[in-house]
Amino acid sequence: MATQSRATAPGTGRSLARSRPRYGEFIVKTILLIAALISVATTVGIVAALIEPTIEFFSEISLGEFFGSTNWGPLFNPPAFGVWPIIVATVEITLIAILVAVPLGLAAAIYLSEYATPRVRKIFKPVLEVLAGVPTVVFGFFALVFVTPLLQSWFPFLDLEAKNALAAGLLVGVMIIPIVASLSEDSMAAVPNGLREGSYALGASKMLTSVRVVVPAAFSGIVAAIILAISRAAGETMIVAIAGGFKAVFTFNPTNEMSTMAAFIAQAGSGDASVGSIAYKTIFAVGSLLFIMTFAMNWFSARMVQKYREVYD
Amino acid sequence: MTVLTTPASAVRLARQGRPIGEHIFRITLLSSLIIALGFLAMLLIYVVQEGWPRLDSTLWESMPSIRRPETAGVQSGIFGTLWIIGLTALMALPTGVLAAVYLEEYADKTKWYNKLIELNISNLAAVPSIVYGILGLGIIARWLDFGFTVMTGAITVSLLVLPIVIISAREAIRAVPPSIREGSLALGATQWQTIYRQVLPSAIPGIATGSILALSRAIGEAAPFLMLGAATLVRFNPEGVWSSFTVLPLQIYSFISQSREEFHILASAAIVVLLAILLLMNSVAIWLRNRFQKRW
Amino acid sequence: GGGDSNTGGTDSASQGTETNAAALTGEVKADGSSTVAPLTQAASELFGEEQPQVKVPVGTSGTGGGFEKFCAGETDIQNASRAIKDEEKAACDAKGIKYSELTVATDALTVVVPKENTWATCLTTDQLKKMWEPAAEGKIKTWKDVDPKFPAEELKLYGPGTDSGTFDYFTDAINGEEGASRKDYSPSENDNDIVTGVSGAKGGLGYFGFTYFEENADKLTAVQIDSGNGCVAPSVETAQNGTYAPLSRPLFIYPSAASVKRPEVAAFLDFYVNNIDAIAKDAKYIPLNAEQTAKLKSDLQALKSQAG
Amino acid sequence: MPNLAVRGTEAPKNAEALDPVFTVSGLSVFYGDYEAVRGVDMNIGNREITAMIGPSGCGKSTVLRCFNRMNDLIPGARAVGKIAYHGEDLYGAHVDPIEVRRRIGMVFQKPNPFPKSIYDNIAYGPRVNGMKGKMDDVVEEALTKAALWDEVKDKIKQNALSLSGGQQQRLCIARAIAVKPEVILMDEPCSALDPIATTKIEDLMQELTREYTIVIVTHNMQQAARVSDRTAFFTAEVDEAGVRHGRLVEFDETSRIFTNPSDKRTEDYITGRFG
Amino acid sequence: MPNLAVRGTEAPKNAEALDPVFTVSGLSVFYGDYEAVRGVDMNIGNREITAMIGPSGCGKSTVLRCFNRMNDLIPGARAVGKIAYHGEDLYGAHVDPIEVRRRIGMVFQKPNPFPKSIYDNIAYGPRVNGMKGKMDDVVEEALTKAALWDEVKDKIKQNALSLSGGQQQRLCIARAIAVKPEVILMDEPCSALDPIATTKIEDLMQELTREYTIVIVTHNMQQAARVSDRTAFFTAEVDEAGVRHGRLVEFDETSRIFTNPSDKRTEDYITGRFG
Ligand SMILES: Nc1ncnc2c1ncn2[C@@H]1O[C@H](COP(=O)(O)OP(=O)(O)OP(=O)(O)O)[C@@H](O)[C@H]1O
Ligand SMILES: Nc1ncnc2c1ncn2[C@@H]1O[C@H](COP(=O)(O)OP(=O)(O)OP(=O)(O)O)[C@@H](O)[C@H]1O
Ligand SMILES: [Mg+2]
Ligand SMILES: [Mg+2]
Repeated sequence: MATQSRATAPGTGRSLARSRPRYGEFIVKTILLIAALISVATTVGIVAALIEPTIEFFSEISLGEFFGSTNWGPLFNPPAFGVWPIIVATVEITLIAILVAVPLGLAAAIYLSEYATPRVRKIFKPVLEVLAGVPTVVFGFFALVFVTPLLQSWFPFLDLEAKNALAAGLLVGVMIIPIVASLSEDSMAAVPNGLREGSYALGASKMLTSVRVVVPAAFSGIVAAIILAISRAAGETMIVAIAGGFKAVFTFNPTNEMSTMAAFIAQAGSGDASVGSIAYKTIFAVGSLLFIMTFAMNWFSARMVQKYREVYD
Repeated sequence: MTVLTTPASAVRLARQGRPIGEHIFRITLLSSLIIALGFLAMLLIYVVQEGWPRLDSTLWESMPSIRRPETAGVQSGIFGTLWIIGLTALMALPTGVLAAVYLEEYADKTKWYNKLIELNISNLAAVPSIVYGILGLGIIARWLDFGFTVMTGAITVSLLVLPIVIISAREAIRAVPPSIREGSLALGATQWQTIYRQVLPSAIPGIATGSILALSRAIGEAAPFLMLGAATLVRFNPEGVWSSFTVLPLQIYSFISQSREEFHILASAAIVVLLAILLLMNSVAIWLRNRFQKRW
Repeated sequence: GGGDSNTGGTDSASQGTETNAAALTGEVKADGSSTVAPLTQAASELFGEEQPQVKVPVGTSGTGGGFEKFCAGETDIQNASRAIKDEEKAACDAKGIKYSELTVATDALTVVVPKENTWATCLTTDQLKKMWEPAAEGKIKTWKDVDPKFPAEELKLYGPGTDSGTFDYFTDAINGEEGASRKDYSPSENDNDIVTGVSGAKGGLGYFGFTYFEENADKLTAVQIDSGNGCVAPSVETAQNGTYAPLSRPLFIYPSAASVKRPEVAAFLDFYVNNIDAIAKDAKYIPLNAEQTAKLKSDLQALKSQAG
Repeated sequence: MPNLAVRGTEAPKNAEALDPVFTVSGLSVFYGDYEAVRGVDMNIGNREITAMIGPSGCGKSTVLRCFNRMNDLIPGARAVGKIAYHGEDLYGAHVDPIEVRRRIGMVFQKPNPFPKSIYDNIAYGPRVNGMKGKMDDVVEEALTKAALWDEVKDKIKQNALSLSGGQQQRLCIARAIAVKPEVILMDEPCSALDPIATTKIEDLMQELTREYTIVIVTHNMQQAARVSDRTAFFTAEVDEAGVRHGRLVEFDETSRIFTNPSDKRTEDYITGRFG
Repeated sequence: MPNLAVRGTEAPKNAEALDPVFTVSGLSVFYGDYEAVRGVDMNIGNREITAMIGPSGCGKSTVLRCFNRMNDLIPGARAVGKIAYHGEDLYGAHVDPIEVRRRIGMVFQKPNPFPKSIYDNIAYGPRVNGMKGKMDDVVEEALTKAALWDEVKDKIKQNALSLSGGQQQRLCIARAIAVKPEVILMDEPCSALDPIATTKIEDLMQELTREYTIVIVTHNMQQAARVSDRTAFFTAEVDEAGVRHGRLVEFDETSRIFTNPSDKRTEDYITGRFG
């Protein structure tokens, strides 16, 4: 066997060594890494912006009072800091939104992925994406001046207030339909055709194939889509601020006016509370809570999706 | 060919009372899609109908006015929105695409810090926009001392849409077949040459779609500006990145809050303008997508 | 990076009247209460016809948020629907921001009920307190609970958001303590929501600025207020002469002394003060009476001379 | 010199195919306007293994997929001519394609188990077809027939994707058997498998032919020679307009095709001078 | 009876491979902890065609990709042992893999033209390597050598994806030639092609071997027999621990391998009794 001879090997006359230096690759990689790190800096920035007033807030208001009471009114006199009413409102509006968006979005996704011809899909998908881009103030405005009056006249027995969680939740749901539909459709489209063919070849109908093979196989992607949609719903501000209202009373009745966490931040943040006051710090405490909630939910879903991936691959 | 009578398999191939569930299912799916799009249609019809009396050139030729809503326009809002979108495109799109390239092409996915970056990005995509408003106010406007300017607004919105850009650009890059990369590398191209000259051009349609989705989001955001306290009544167009400004969604929000009916008509008309900008951008995306897909 | 002023002429500012001799440039930043904003906005619009090169962006960060920026030196004029608070004074002092308080208009908080309401044409301040005080929460549910003479119609209360100066003023005047209020009413940043809410519920009641009432006089009735001297309806006159008590209140702007040195700010303020009557009308507020106008002018002069 | 071992020489079961399961006559298949396969006539004998061979793109898969109407699922695909199944027109108006597919099973090139447990994979077919009876028995029987039971009986609830490629392919065969079809179509069932797994599948096919009619597409001539009773050789021909169409060149007993083909093209192909 | 036409019998160019381009000794390749290929020794002769055959998964591609360090791109892949290129250690510390790949070209199983014009496809390699000179000439020369020039000279600016599969594969060969490599590696270059295109590529290989050293992986024994000078037969063996490793079973002149293999496994494989 040939031992390593000199670079000037017979037959080639040229070494395989680098013929010209390539610092460029290193510089490029560094620039790319910096671009990726901006996202980390964003998180750091968010935490930095939230942390100080939040700590100050909790040095004045105990965690026990914050989480142990259902009386919310940081801007009242005497102030009250039981955060549950706005958590309940957030959860309830999110729930309504999910009830609207998941069935409709998933059904639309199944239709687009399994039933629609390529031409139909090519038309409908971008249109659905337009829905995702409609400004949220527009949805809020629409909920307030169109949907609520409509609901009031169709269902007078509901006794719907002028601002209410129902209409707000409904429109938040409409806003997140495209998120559910588009991402679910992507993951269903990624299900290998072999699985579908396998199912058809066993005499399964299209419905059974969709429901029992395609949807379960795309499950992790669908869950990810739904979780992202939930986060968007929970953090949605303008729709709930315009159509859901700011009344923070502890209630589960969606025909009532309710204030979500995001709506509270928007209200108090643009209000007359004086900076440095406890009321002002409440904004940051609620902001931190909202941030932690979405972060936790997402982290949890990332884990779950990973677990399902393992099962399915 | 003689048609033989069936032997053993006496059961014929005819439908054996298949349930109509099949049809109901299909119709349910289709109606779901139509309901979702029906909302969009209803919304469009409503705002166009409401805003119709004000859909004339004064709408974009004049400035907002608290005194005469019936002849006021939203020019400063249109320009403010265009400034924000332009700067966001300049900042968020390159950064997002570069970050996506890093994550897809360079990052060793087994390393903890790369996993952290990935998890962090998917988390950021879910963070409420109002929280970005807090970030913009506390860090960019105050700490970096950028004030309440176009720059502050654009940076805030850029950070808000950055995860969307990164996630969709990654998808697009991943969709470029590995054979293209191998082909290029096998010719002695460096990794960056391969990315710059083969991967990115092939990924343009996907990147364009994601970018437009991100900018659509940026166009419609009002919540962060609300937190930033951007001025609602601005009777001049921004002259630069350090100028005061307002954006259309914020103007719409303030119009809705007024009691005079004229303001509501004005709000509807402004919404039509906003949606028109949105649709224009989406059609550009579709055009880009189709054009580049045809070529490649 | 704010808009530094550059001047056309240095002489313009100090002469009070109609100084359109030289074209000024620069930016006059106003922020603060959304209640007062229409006044400054109207001023900005009218001023723009005279000095088109001077930009006057008007923000609506709220009185509190506005003071934060004002006391950090980020804005030139603060719109306030209440007087500056002690902690805000401290913040301004810390930064060396000097200012003065100018009363630019009057607002009459108007209590409204829907047209269908035939029983509540006049309410006493005690009755209002009974409805609105913190103790009423969960207890006073119908009009009958307020006064046995009233029908048992469900009481639906609407009012401005808890973070607004209007809320602070009303609670102070009626319940005796700023911010003290029952929580189970529907708060809104948007007076229009109150109009919708009250006009849509037979037992509805709400309060907001007089302007909004005038614009919606076809849907709502303004309740007369009896604070011990008989029923008084809200109107321009009763607000100006102070008989509409205790619900008429002043609206303020706080110009910064340092900013007044800049000619464009001085010119804007001069314009504001000299045209205050037209501005208040345009913004649909109750204009100052002659005496108040005179005080406004002298207050501005005092600020200018203090600024030097 | 290598010699192809031919099963046909040993045991040609039905020399004349007296009992055809499928009678194909004048079959042409179109994808949109493109005629992928033109004018095929062939009979598939009962309980025989019929192999379809030929170069890539000659339409083997296309023809095979007509037998259980899988082509219906491809937008634009259309079959012209006649395929009779036990004398009944497979494309007749009253025929339910779902019923056809239940009766005529299919195994694909790449093993495609569902991402479910082994048990659920087998039970899926019977369930969607509304079969009653003890599912456990059905599963055991199908796995036993597919010669997989012994290897998996202890991990029946485990995910099917954890099986090896060869096991997965046998699972797919078991899955097809579980709905009690009459025919099994196989489209290159071994091309993704290693030699050991391939041998097992081939043995299994021999075994299954006692009960089932099997049609197999293969690229591997050795395989066709080893397992099939009859072989159909397809190729692609360019017509006057320069368009390529798949044609059936020769269809005969496997022993004849591999030892004494009557067409020059067949001979060229199997001797490796071509393709 | 079919007879495999063997090129080796006609013209064994260098009976002893006196002039090795690659000297491989004790090469093992790992993917993470898994040893995919174990202990390979072989020499690749200059201006010869060396074929690598063997059942699926036996490591043919893995070994081939070591020759131009394409395996570097797979995370966790690692080569142990020695590959010398003209005596120089290919995995030496000073060696630039990018330079290696420029000098040792590769053609893949599926034609993978870039989605650009034919011209740009060819010009890409010279451009990224900073070659100067008249690009038009380079393009024409490469296409001529790849026997494609006449077919495409009128549509040189057209998108390469509009070419047929066989033309695309020749384009990929032309693209590889354009950077003036010394060796061309081909991993199943014809498996996606129809017989006519395959014949053209095979003719082209014969042609190119005047100037280039070619290593080809193929599934198709007939192809190996037809085109190569030397053949390496790989197979997968299960070790004591039950893990499969690829091994080189036999490496010899093609004529010898196909007529008189010294190993039983080789004989079984080429006679179709196996795989
Ligand atoms: N869905 C389709 N749409 C259009 N053309 C198709 C489609 N599927 C196959 N074809 C074309 O029909 C012809 C026959 O294809 P088919 O898949 O039947 O070949 P095959 O003999 O199975 O080839 P292989 O051995 O490569 O699997 C080919 O020219 C192919 O390009
Ligand atoms: N990227 C990889 N990571 C881990 N294992 C791999 C990887 N690539 C190949 N292998 C394994 O290495 C072994 C050899 O693979 P290789 O692709 O070299 O086989 P091959 O002989 O080319 O097969 P084929 O004929 O199917 O192309 C196989 O067991 C395969 O599963
Ligand atoms: Mg096929
Ligand atoms: Mg391989």
